[in-house]
Amino acid sequence: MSKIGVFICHCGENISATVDVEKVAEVAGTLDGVEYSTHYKYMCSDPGQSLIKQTIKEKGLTGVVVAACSPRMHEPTFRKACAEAGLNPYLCEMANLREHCSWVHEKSDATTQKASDIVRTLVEKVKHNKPLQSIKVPITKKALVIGGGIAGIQASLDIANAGHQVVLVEKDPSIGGHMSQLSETFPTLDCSQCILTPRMVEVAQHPNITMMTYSELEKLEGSIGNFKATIRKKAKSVDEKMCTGCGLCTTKCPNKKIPSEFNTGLGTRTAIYVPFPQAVPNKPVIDKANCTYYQKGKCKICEKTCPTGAICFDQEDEFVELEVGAIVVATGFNVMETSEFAEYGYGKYKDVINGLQFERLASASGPTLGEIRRPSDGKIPEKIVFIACAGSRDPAKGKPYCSKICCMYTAKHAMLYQHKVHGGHSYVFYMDIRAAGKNYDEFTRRAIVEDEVNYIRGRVSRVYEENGKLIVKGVDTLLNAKPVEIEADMVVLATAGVANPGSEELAQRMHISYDAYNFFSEAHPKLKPVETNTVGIFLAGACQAPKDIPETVSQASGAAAKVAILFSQDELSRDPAIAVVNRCAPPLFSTCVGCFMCATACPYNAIGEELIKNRNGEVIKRVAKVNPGLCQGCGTCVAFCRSKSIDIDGYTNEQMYSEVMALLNND
Amino acid sequence: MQTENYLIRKASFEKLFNNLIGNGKTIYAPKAQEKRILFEKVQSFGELAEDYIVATNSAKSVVFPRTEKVFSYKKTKESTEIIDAANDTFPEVILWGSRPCDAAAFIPLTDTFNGDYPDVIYNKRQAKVYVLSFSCRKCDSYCFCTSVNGGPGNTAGSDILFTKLSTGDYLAEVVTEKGKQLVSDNSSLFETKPEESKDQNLAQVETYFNQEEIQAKLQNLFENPIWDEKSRACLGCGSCAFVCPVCSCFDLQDEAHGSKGKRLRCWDSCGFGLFTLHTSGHNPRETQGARWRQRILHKFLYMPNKSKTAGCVGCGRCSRSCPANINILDTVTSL
Amino acid sequence: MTGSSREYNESLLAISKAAGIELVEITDWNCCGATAAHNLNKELSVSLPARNLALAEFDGMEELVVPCAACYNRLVMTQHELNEDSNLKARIAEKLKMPLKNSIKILNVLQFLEKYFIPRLDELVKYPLTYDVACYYGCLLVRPNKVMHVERWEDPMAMDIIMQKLGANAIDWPFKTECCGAGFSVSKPEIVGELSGKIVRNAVGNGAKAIVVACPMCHSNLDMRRPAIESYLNKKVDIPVIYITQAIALAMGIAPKEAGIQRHFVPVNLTVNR
Amino acid sequence: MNEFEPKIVAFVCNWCTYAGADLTGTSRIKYAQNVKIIRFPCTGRIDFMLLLKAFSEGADGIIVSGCHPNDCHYTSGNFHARRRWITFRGLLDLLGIDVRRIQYSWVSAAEGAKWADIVNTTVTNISELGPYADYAKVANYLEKEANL
Amino acid sequence: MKELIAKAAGLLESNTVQVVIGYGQGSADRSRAIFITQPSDCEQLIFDSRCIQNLAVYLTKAEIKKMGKPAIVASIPVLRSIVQLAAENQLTNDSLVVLGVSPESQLVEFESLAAIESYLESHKIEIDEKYRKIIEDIKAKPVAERFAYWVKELEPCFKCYACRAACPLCYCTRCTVENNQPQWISVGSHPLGNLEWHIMRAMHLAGRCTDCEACYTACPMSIPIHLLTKSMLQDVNENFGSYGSSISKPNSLSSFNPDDKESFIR
Repeated sequence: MSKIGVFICHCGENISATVDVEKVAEVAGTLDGVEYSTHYKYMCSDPGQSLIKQTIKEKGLTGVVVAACSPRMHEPTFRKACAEAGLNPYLCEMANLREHCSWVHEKSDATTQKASDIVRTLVEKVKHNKPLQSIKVPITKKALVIGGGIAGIQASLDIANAGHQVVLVEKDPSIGGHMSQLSETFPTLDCSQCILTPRMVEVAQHPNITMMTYSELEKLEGSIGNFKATIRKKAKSVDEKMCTGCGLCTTKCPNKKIPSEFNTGLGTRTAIYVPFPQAVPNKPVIDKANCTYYQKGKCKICEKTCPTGAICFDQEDEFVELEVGAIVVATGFNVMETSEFAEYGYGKYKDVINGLQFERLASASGPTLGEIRRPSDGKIPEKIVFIACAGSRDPAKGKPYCSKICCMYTAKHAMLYQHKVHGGHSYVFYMDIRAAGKNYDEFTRRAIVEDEVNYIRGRVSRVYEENGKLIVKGVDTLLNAKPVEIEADMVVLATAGVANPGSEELAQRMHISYDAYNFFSEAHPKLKPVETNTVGIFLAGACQAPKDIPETVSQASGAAAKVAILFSQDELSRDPAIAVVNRCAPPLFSTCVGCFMCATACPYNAIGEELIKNRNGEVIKRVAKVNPGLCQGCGTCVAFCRSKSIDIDGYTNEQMYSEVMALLNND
Repeated sequence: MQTENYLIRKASFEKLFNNLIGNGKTIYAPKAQEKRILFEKVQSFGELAEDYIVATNSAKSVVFPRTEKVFSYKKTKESTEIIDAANDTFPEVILWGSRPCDAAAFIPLTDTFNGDYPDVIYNKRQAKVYVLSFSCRKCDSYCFCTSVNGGPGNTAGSDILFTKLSTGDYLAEVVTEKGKQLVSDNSSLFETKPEESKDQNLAQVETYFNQEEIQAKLQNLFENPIWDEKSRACLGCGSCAFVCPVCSCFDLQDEAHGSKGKRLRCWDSCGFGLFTLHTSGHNPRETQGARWRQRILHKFLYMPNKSKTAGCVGCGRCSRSCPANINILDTVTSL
Repeated sequence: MTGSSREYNESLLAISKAAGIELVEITDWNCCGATAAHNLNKELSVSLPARNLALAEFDGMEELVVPCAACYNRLVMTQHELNEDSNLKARIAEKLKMPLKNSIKILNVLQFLEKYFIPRLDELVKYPLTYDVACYYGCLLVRPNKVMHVERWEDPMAMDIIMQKLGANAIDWPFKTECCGAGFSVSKPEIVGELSGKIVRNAVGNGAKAIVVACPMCHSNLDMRRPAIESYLNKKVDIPVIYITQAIALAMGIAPKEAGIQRHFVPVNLTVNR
Repeated sequence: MNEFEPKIVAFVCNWCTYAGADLTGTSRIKYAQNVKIIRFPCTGRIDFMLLLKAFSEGADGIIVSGCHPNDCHYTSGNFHARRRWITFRGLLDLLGIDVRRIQYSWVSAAEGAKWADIVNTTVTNISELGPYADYAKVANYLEKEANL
Repeated sequence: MKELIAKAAGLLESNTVQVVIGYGQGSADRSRAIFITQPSDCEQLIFDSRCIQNLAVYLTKAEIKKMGKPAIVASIPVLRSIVQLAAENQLTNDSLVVLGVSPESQLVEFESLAAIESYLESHKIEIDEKYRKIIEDIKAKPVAERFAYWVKELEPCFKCYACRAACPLCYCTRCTVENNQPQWISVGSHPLGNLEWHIMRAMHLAGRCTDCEACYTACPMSIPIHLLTKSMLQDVNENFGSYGSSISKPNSLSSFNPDDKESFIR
């Protein structure tokens, strides 16, 4: 038999002005199961709260209804108060007499009647409340960071510096990502590598960071606090421990004509290679596809030259299982290839390149040692055209979004060109100049005013070769839309930033959602920009959408902070209002029949299966099972369950049902 | 009492019907509808079904409605008020057009409701029911009343039994005081008894078995594979029990509405898996076979042992209604 | 097709006849209202082609071959818009007072040739062409791409493939879909001179001996407007402009006259090696 | 009883409509007393049987309201709910259960005014339709007509 | 028929299956589901116009499961039910052998449940014109009349649950009606109880019903409850573009499309 206490709050005048609180208290007192009923001026005040605590103790209440403001306002307050009085906090409910009654109605008997109805309804609900324990999930205080670009590096360092273990997984032989390919960075024009490489080294040396390069996420199971990740370490064919990174092998390798990924095909590398001089780790890997030995079965020159005998051709992919508590996804982005632009020559013309390639040309460590030279004949271009929005904001190219960084780097490119090629002429075709950001607009202005870059507002319809020149046909929409033609020596396309190939599969592997362009989706566009819809997995950098470096770094630190917050507790305590699949006496064990429609409906993949076995360990039933770590408590599954086998604590079928009953039977 | 025989003209039935309605009686009779013939409340003589073997449903609901309010209650903090439903407001009911099997069914049914202690509601209803049966001129392969001590012209359970004669007029056999009273209320319609006897005007119902022999056989057939075999196709629905004129199992259910509510007596069936399910999860009648056995044993062994009459009147309704074509005759004869 | 570009019509009929394909003209067809209508009156610009579609369906045709690129463009656009907007479709059908299934398959010349000639070219081609040609597609056959669905719409290949099969060498050049200025050919001929001029210059520059087209607009601009072109380039250019259908006719050995070769402003003196 | 005051039950989700109704309060927008709110975590949680229960227990009208599409706190609960409502509505309509008596709506946490408007218009509509006598007749069968 | 008998016998001989679920001669010239365990008994198998009971219902019945791995004689409606059961994880490829019977009464064999699904591509559910008409006519009535019509139609229902028992998709071990905490459905077979039961039944079949009409055929009172599920099938199909789920796709009611269209939400 329930003993419920009803505490009606005047909220100063806010409630009592239109609701006859004495009357409501009196009516509540007559309700079956109500042990005690009273009203007070400010229930949320200290005396108010102690009144509740005291009554709980004296009357030995089994449930409490506080009729005051919205539960969204004070539910925590009063639940805490109950807990302090030794009553399970989840046996306390609030009746919303203020927002839903006194504030929205005039003073009248009907208003008071409604107030009593609301109270009665909550009393009936509380009768069916069960004591709940907030869910405790132990946390493995080790983070997995996927992607070793600036985002991954920043996140790793921040988490590591917060004193937690980090495993940084990078698919390439070296960390550094796209930033390591960049020449200077806007808006300050400081050298990218100069600011990045120290961070890379720091990562390598940090005691809390384990680096796994040339590795990829193979499989992900579990949930927040307790993920189990399987990492594939691709065979490097070089024993990391023995290799000293002397580099002798790379100098001796006979295959020297392999286009270098790092130099975006503008330079070459050997089959056994280190992607770039400042690579971390600075140890080579063998690119099997281009290695004479792997292809033809003989060569092994590297093996002969290696002083420490670190080369081991028979090395195989290795799988490592990791227990981690949180994951930061920082897999970055990519840029469209020039070959995707028929109108600009389908990549036929050597001297039509994309922004990233230009970065390599402009980079002191690049194939031309920083001199701007045409890939075709190495001549220094006297006239250069930059085309912004190559692909971006172009539905026809399937990229209706703005890539955000192009306006800025194009201005930077033009500037660098003007700085490096004196008397050179540069042109930028653009739609709009989007230079929102600290010192950004000033930067583009500088390009236009000081460095005399010619900005032409208009699109380019075609680029074609005519007697050794690249004719750029476009329009200048500001000069009453006259067609313009520029005979250029070189054309740079600011091709759209796109999601990395394979990011779709990766997202599915991690059960995080992704948008139409395969960029990963944040949990909430405004309020949860670094979370994913899978709790415990966070986003950093351009894998979520194209971003510039400062934005990437701050998001990375944001993600790191989220991880640190999570790791600041030993166990995760979550609202116990989650779904549960029922249990009943054998031979039934549960009324669940395992149709798993709940599982298909669940937005969080929180419903898995459980095999019920008999004594001999034979499976006798297959039923749904809710993963409390993943369930967010929406209850969609509950409404789906035909046999009413799954229910949600805090909003159980019995509670909702009796609310409806109570609300309408008021005599 | 001594049976009194009269003759009643075909034409007089409408008159009789209207008189009865006139005296404020509720008439319950097989009513023809497009796809079925059902015992229902009828308002006018025209609604009566002409040509039927038996109605799809049984007539038992005139004394044992499928859902009966036993009492209603109202809870307050202090007390609980109970309003008993067993009052005298039950209507006087004429059961018109029942068959001898329907009528015969009231005998075991009344026994059941007057076992250890009499059921007030049932008896109050029963006291106000007049059974006017019509003997059978037709039967089908489902009928087996003659195997269970019944027959197409059997008067047991009826207040009056009408039998159509070759002349088209009817022999009226008045069996009970209730019947007698109806006759005297409408004496003008009842003439002196005809010469012709009813026997040649009855259906030829084949006798498939002898009820007593079956009863004897069943004594030691509790453990027998036949129950599983014969019930394998059984879907576990309750149609057999619900169309049966004798089945009387019910379930008490409370319907609560906040602090108010009522207790209902609802038909139940031993064919349902839940019928014997214990809270512990254990079910003494785990399989459909065990349930089918219960049905047969109850009707052909337990009931006759207890109260002399079998729990089956051979109307064949259960077999006709079974969605899986399980046939009680088929089971019993194959014992 | 009966006026300024008769030869297109003649050559098409000629090769179809030779290939044993019967082309039926839609009874009582009307102007598709190209250019003018859709700038002025949307409803009209749809009803005009819609009528032709309805007529063709009425004649029980399954496929509609549309040699004129402008007509083709209008018809396809119309079919698209009608399928997009059922209300519009209903209204138009109402206007036309005839049933409008709008399901007929519309083929432009290239699609027609692809379907009915390419498979049989080996047997049909008697005198392979040997010279370099520039295939010029213009705009109407390929744009807007969301409706036309031409793959590589910035650099289409359909005509090139046909020409290769005829033995010619279709040069790879960037002007395949550049604007010839058709829109201005009446209002601002000088622009035509410039725009078409560049096309011709680039074709010649890339060593083409002939320009192959599949659109009367393109043809009239590159051929008929040659004086304007020459004055823009201020030099004489004698590269001929032929219809793809004529090219096929020549390769099939059909008498040049039957294919209307003689009707061009720029004389066509293409040696066919017999 | 002087004039008809419809009984209306509102089934709302916690994150959008309930909060929206809170906002109506904090903005002191007045609306009719007839509507009483029952709070669910999400519209996806709302069992169609509860709507029927509301009618059988004497509700004359029902409001079901949650987050706008794409705003669901649980990303897709309201999408599932929408499919359920579409199907359920079709069935009720066939059965002659008056679908005009169920008002569905999307009310966000920011739409306090909209909530008031939904309530008031629903109250007006239901008042015009009158008490849901047909359903009450069925629901109270045992009290009123039962004898056989 | 010969084929079917031979095949069935073969399956039993090779002990590939332990029981064959099929149709046999029943009483009163009706057919009856039979459960054959001896190859020799396969001669009893029949298939004709009387064989309309949906045998798929037996696949989930404990008593039948106990008999071992079944082979089942499956006409089109039964095949549909089997696919739906598979979609709901009640059947797997190795839990049964399906002896398909084509509309031309020819034996059709399948190597997998997926194969059945693709076979059904060419035998799609189609709501009979006759029924479409009836449903339209009902919907055409004024709302009050419609309600009265159904209350009247459902009146004879005495809750024997034959509709549930005969439905292959009503395989729950505890039906919602048997759940009394809370009491979702009024137990009594009075107008409200009946209405609630049939609404719930229809809703629970939304997106799942395969239109086999077993419920209607089983109803001893011949109540046209199949109209409810048929109309629901139409709605589901019109609104969500399919009659329900398949082994590969999730059920129409447990999935969604952000652009689902409706006209009634404010």
